[in-house]
Amino acid sequence: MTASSMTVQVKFFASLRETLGTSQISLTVPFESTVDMLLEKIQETYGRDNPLIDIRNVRVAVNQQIVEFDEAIRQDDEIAIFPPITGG
Amino acid sequence: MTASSMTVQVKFFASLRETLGTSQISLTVPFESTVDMLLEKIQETYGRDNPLIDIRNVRVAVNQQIVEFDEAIRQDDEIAIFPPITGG
Amino acid sequence: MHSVLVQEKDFSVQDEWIACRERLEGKAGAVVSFIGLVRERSDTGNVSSLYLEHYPGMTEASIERIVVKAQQRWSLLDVVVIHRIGELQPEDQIVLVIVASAHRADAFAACEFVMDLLKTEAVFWKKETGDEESVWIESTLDDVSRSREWQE
Amino acid sequence: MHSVLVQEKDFSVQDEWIACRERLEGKAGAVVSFIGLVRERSDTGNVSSLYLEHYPGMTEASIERIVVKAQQRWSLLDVVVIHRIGELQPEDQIVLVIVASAHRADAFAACEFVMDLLKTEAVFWKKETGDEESVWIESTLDDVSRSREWQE
Repeated sequence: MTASSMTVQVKFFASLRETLGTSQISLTVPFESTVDMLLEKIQETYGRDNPLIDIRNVRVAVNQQIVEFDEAIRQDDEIAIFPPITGG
Repeated sequence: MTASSMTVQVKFFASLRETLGTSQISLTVPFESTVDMLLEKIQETYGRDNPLIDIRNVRVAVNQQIVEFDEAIRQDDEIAIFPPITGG
Repeated sequence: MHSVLVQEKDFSVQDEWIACRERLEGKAGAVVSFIGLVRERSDTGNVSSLYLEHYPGMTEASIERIVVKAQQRWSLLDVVVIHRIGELQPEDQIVLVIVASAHRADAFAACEFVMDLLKTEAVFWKKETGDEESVWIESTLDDVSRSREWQE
Repeated sequence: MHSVLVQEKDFSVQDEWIACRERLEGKAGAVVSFIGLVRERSDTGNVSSLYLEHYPGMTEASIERIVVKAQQRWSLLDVVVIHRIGELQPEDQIVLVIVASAHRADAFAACEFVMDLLKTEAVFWKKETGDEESVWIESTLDDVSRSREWQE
């Protein structure tokens, strides 16, 4: 981690958690990254062809609020990536 | 009770029961009486001016089925007279 | 499958739910219950007690008819109705309706239907005792119109 | 007044009803409850188990939002929601919703509203295990349309 990057914790849920085989990872991304850039990084890490990481099929929450993909990410944000919810 | 008359049991409920001070009476009425004739007899017995025995405000059940006032009454019928039901 | 009881004694929601659940055998996804309670204030003022009178036999039959109508209209697995009679105080339980179905839409609609018809078609007479006097009460216009809506 | 719980352990309808009734203090005339159960057959076949995953914190907040919407829309005295998570078997209780109100129309509408929105807006993911395989399931179109109807 350099002065121009930050480490964020990313949680995965449901089918995404199963496919990736983990419920939480640490990722180092540049300062002033957006959700888009974070998803790009995850796709690079886990294989761009994995259909479950298709960004059209995932929802992203920052600090437990669903956000658009152009949302900026800050140090210490709680980031979660998951498939569409199915309800109770 | 003569050969041309019959004795029927009449039940009263709710406000009618309270006003008449009884929940059940025996009445002797002619054979082939109708509900109308029975109500007439009850009005004679308890006072024609008693508003609670106003036939417009009572419902009559014969054998636990609500009937019109021209319904015939037979020996051993279970007759009940009551104000409109208020539900549960 | 259904059961109808008219009784003076209180009912236990838990006992009824346990008995109902045993009859469902994994087919039900939705159970909607209604519990009616005596309110300490009615539209006319404070309520110190409520007296419910019934006509043994005819009252049970009038409730059975309502339940059968519900079963003909919706796909139901079980319907339980327990209605109390006699002298009741504020906060007392008056009525319990449990409707079980595979899906919740049927269970909600049928439970509301049974309650709306109980309010107008079940053979009961109610006397409310307030601070001073006792009054035999009548069906409210709201109850009558809610019940009619199901017939349209 | 309301409470929202998300938990692995089963709930007791009786315990929740007793606790709710104590909070009502004679003001409620109507209590509508919904109990959701795991069905042994779903639209896709036999169900041997159902797994519910949640996002601690966010799930509770999503349910709170639904309950607050109901309280803004209807006159309610108490709302209780208990939703289970983890591994469940057929016949298990999944969800309990209790809504208390002065009058039954509010209690019925609000309880159905809460259930309809729980089905689409509550943060849960469900995996159904059948005779052979496990599948993550999606919201049904019926659930989505029921939920939308409340917004019209």
